[in-house]
Amino acid sequence: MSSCSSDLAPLLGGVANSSAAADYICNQFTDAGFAIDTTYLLFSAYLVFAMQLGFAMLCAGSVRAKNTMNIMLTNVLDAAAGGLFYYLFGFAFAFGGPSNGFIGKHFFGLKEVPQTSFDYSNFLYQWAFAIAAAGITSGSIAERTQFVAYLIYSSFLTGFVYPVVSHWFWSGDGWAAAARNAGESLLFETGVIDFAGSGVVHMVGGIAGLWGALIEGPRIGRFDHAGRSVNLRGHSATLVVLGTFLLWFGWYGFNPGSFNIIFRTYGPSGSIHGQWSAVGRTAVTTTLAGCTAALTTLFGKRLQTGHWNVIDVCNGLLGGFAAITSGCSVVDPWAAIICGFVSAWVLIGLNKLAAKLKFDDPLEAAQLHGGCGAWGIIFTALFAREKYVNEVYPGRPGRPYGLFTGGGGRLLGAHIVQILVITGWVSCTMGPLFFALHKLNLLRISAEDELAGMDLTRHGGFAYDYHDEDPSAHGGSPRGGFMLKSSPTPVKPKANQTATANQV
Amino acid sequence: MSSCSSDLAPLLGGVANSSAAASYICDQFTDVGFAIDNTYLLFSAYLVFSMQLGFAMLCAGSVRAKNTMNIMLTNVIDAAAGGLFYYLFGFAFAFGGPSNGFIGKHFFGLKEVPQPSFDYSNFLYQWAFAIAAAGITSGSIAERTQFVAYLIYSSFLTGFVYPVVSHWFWSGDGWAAAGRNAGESLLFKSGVIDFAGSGVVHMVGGIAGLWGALIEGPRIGRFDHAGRSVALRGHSATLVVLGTFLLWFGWYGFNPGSFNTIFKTYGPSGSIHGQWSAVGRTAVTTTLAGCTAALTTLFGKRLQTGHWNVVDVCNGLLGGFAAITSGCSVVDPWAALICGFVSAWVLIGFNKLAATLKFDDPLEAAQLHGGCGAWGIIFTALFAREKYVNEVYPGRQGRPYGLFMGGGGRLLAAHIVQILVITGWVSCTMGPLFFALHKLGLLRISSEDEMAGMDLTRHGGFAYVYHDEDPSLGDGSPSGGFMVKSSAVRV
Amino acid sequence: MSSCSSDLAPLLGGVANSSAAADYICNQFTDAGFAIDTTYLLFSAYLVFAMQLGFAMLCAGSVRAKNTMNIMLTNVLDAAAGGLFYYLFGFAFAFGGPSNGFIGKHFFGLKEVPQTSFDYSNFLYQWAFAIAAAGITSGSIAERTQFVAYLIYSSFLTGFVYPVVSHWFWSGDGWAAAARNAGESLLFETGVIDFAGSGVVHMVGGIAGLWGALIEGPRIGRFDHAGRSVNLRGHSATLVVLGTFLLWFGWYGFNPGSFNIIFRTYGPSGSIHGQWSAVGRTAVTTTLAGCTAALTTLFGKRLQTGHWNVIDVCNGLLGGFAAITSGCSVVDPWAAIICGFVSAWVLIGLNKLAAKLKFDDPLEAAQLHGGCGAWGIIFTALFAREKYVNEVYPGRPGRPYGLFTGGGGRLLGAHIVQILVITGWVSCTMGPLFFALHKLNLLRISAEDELAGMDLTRHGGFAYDYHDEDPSAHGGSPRGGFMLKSSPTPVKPKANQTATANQV
Repeated sequence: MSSCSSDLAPLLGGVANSSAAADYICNQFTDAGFAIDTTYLLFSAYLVFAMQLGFAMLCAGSVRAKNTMNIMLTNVLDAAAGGLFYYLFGFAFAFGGPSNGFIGKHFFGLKEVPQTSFDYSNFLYQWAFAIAAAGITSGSIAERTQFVAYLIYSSFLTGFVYPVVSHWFWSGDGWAAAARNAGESLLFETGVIDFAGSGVVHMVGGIAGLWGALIEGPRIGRFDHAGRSVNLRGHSATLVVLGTFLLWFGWYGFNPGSFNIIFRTYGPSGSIHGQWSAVGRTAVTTTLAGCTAALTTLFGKRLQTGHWNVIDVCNGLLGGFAAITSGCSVVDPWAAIICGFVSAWVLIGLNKLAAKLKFDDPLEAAQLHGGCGAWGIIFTALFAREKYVNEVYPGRPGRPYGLFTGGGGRLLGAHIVQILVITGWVSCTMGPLFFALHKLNLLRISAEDELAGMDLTRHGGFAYDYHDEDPSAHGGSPRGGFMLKSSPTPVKPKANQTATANQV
Repeated sequence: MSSCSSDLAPLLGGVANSSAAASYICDQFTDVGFAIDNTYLLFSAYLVFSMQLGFAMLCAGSVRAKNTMNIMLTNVIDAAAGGLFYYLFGFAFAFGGPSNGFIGKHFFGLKEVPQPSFDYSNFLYQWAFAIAAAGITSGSIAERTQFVAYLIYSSFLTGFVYPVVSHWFWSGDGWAAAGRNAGESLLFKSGVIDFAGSGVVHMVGGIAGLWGALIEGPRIGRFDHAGRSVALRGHSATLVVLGTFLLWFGWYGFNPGSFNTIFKTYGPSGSIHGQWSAVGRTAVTTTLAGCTAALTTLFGKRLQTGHWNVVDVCNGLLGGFAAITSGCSVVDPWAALICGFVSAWVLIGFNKLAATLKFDDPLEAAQLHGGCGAWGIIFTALFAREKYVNEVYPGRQGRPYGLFMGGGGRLLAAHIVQILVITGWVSCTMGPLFFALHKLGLLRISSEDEMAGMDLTRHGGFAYVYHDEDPSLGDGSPSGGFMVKSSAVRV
Repeated sequence: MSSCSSDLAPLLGGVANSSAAADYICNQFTDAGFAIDTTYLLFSAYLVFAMQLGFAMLCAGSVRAKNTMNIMLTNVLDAAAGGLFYYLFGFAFAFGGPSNGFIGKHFFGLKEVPQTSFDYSNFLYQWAFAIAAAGITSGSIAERTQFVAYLIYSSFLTGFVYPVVSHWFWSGDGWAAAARNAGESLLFETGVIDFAGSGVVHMVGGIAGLWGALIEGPRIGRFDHAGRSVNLRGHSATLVVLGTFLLWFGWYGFNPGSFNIIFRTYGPSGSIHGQWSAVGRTAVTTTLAGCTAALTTLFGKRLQTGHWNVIDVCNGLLGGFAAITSGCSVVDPWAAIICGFVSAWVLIGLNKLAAKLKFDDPLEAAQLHGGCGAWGIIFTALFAREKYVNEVYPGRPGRPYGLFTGGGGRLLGAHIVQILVITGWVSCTMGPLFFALHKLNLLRISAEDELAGMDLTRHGGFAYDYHDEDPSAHGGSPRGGFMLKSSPTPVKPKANQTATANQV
């Protein structure tokens, strides 16, 4: 918009004070732009925050009832502790420029904010992203991790590991960023196009979870004596579906919201070509990738298991979203269908592999976010379209784009580097942390706790209590009679029926 | 906004390059408009999408626990399959103009998008509408329909039946559209004012469900041997309330969002009269209709049954929303109260009728969306206000408006035509489809499956496992009688 | 924006028709402003409405299963009845100016709307606030109140008590409003800065609930024969977490949305300083206060009880939000951390006090919304920053601000008046109402109803029915035990126990 005044002033030649008039008009447009863009970014941030609610419900439904309180507490604390740490230093590590390529160094405790490039709304948006990464990991190590271990790794991940990665790929100073500050050279002349974070968010969370789950080992009973996989089903499919839909809802803030601003024209001003259209396209690619992955999973699993399983479909859907997250803004809708189709098979394959290797991840988080996230990074390097890349990452004419769309292999090279670097960085930081916790006996709960459920032993009781506890209500009768009845008439139990009443 | 330059240029006379200056400034305003309108439309689309979550929870809570996995899967697949089909051809059938009045023929696979009238955000918004229609129908035939039948009818409905109807009433080419392209004649010089789709969405979904439920027959146990109605209650009122509130939340995208744009002035530029105010009014009428319907249902049902029932109130609320959807943008807030009041009695009446006729619809979807939707269409024709009609559907001087507001009977006639045409079209397409599935033995599940619950037989297990399954805990003792088991084989 | 034309016209001097040109351009900006601000306000209103869903789930999860239908019905009716009453007269009482300082008198049934200062979107936003106040109160008196009593007090609260309070503090005519119409004197030259309603909404709802719960007395079984407190746990922690996250989500409409407009510049036009930045800052302070309160509660409760309890954390979180609501727009992010920290201890302290005094509030609503709300009002008077106060409440140079930030004690004086006045007004209106209902035997349900659960006796049956009712499905097999158990130790069924298992 800064060019507005210089463009407009000559056109107003003949006016007494043409440059002042041009300034005046252009400043009004700048204000309107701030208002629109902030509205857009803030509501996107609220949607991304809603994903935390989705995670909480998805995790709660996917674990057994006896560990529900535990997993929900971790989700609440991801958001709460993440808010404090990200305010104190996480945001500074990630975006505190001008800085070096490795880590940021300004904005601690939001000092110097607001400034031209970073307003409070940017902080809120990035915070919502940071807590998502921690949420992914808590799924991998669910049902068997000490709460103290959770507090430690979660703070470390949200406060340091994740911010550093986001600095590399998203900050203007980052060594591998596609939108690096003008004048600095790009990695392989292209930089990494990880638009909304298949790598930065999903792979980071997934690989951290992989190490945690690997070091802890599987839950008791997950593999039987003969080594066969036993499905430890979550306690509520309804919560899983609720969580999945909420994540879908929130993903519309995650992917299209990553543009941060919507008031920017691509073509000549006044035409329909602008960021608003790219934002809409991003929402469409996101939708189509998830939809395709869900349908592929539905039929793929049906062929394998013989039934139509909504839980599998939900996971497939989320895998498709995790994959498209990287390239959502730079690919065509038809390519998103390919992305979703492949990601469904990636998830199915990795789940088979995990069962074979006796790797236990209660939410399939490592497979889903790590595996599909990695596929998404590759996918972007294959299908990124020249026009979209230049619109979304402007100012570098002739930059490489997707291999299959004729843009050469450079982008693919950069993206393979991204996968390796993220894997290495997270493994080198979170791996030793989990290992140290393990050696200190702070990682895994005792077998007794695990069998009884953490809710009972650590969190003050179970999550559900449908039983009527008023002792007086029964006049001293034993606590038989569970309370949920809907039969219009009271059922008179017969002796021989009730004798087996509790055997299923 | 195109008139902006021609208006502004003479005012800037004296400037060296007045027309260039004017077009420069006006182009900036156009950009501002695109940014605002797309922001508005996209977030509205997200809200409408959240209705799918609402449907899923409402349906899940309204069926018995043993069929929960089944109904939730249909809701997820509505969205997922709907996304693909609507992308491939549904959107093209609906809005692919220029075309004829019956069906669209452009934009297959989003080709030629974006263009000035259709951007990606429009597609996303319409997709969210399309999946809502399929969601309504899946409620009517819940708990007794084969999953394969569901896949077939859902694809057909989202991909063809619904898009064609929306073309008729919402596309600029549609033969009955109130916002028809300039130069083409309107049905009864009025066209059908179905602003957000009481007819296009709710009646279509409801009538499709009516045929499905009619052909399948009631669930086992729904009517006893003496023919008396036995309520088969859903398994969780909490989920019903959750779903209802989510639908209410999403309806704010459904009705006010149907304006698509918010940056448009009605009065002289710079005054408070603009689409922004109409959008707010639409949100208010929507709210008031639902609130009135809920209260009417509360007291109406209390008088009949003697207790205060939250599930009934939720259904009444949704009935009020379904009714106001048609006229929300063209009626006054006080009229919305009338709309909601009547729709509550419409729903109560239809439910009584359904029980009398032994028609079983687990979610009351046919009565609610079909019946209240039809009432809403009539209501609009009675209470549409002249000023609002001309603001929302501009460019046609002297067009008819509501009968009770002095606008004559033409709008009512057009709306009766709409009801007949939608009923006819959906009956002629979905009726034979359901009948064919029925004859092929693909529609209804076996009675064994129905008794055991589809989750167990088709979907890999029940939805809930509150029971602790660690064998080591049980000490071999019978792990006392929890009812929801996930073992694939019955013990 | 009205000054736009007069600013721009001289700059366009030399143009044939400079004032017409300036008008034309400025009117376009006005239109853009209406479009942006209405979009912002409406979506904020939708978020605030989502809080009603949050309340419903929070309340449902916090009561016993046998009263779930009852409490959810009250939440649905808060919204529905509130919609009608607020449309008919509530909005008129609150904002119907020009009027006197006590109560408004225009806009009955939305007559005369839209006009320059009040559009339909303002009504919708204020309605969403009004129903929140009623929702708070219904939590306090849950599980033991007749439905008719609920209908009466809820209408009275939403239709009269709350609108009058909001008129005092938020309307331009209000005698204590900080943004009082130009030319009228402010209370203590400052007025009350209750930006989003710690007092107007939360204290009103909390104190109404206090009187209701006090007059009704505790639930049966809440205190045992020896007078010890017995925890009557809610039936589902999952619903509590779901509701809490939804409230958090909705609070982003509640606090930042209270600006109503976002397109307004503070500094020179064209700079980054504008209401958009203040909106973002408000979202950040809100987040940080809640996060800090959650963490403080986590560790504070852990020290007291020995376990990590997610329900307590959720309540702490909400307490932090209720406290920051008053000052969210005029304090710095670091101050929000103090606000949250103290509010956690306020809630813990008041809960201890309530247990001691045998005061029973199933949702801790009186303590949480009343207590933390009052703390928030004090907090604002201590930490409000001069710059922010003058930006958010412009046009009165030299107005007082926070005591600790050097603004003197006037604001604190005004805020103490606010606490006293709200307490007095709500006590004098709701107290007698509840007392009269009590005397007429319309307030509390019978002991039989309470023991059996209101869902069964008044609402047509229980909320849950996980049991399979098709008699034929069991082929004569026993319809064994309902499924939800929460007993800490496995119950070994004895014959005489199971004999009564199906009798409720």
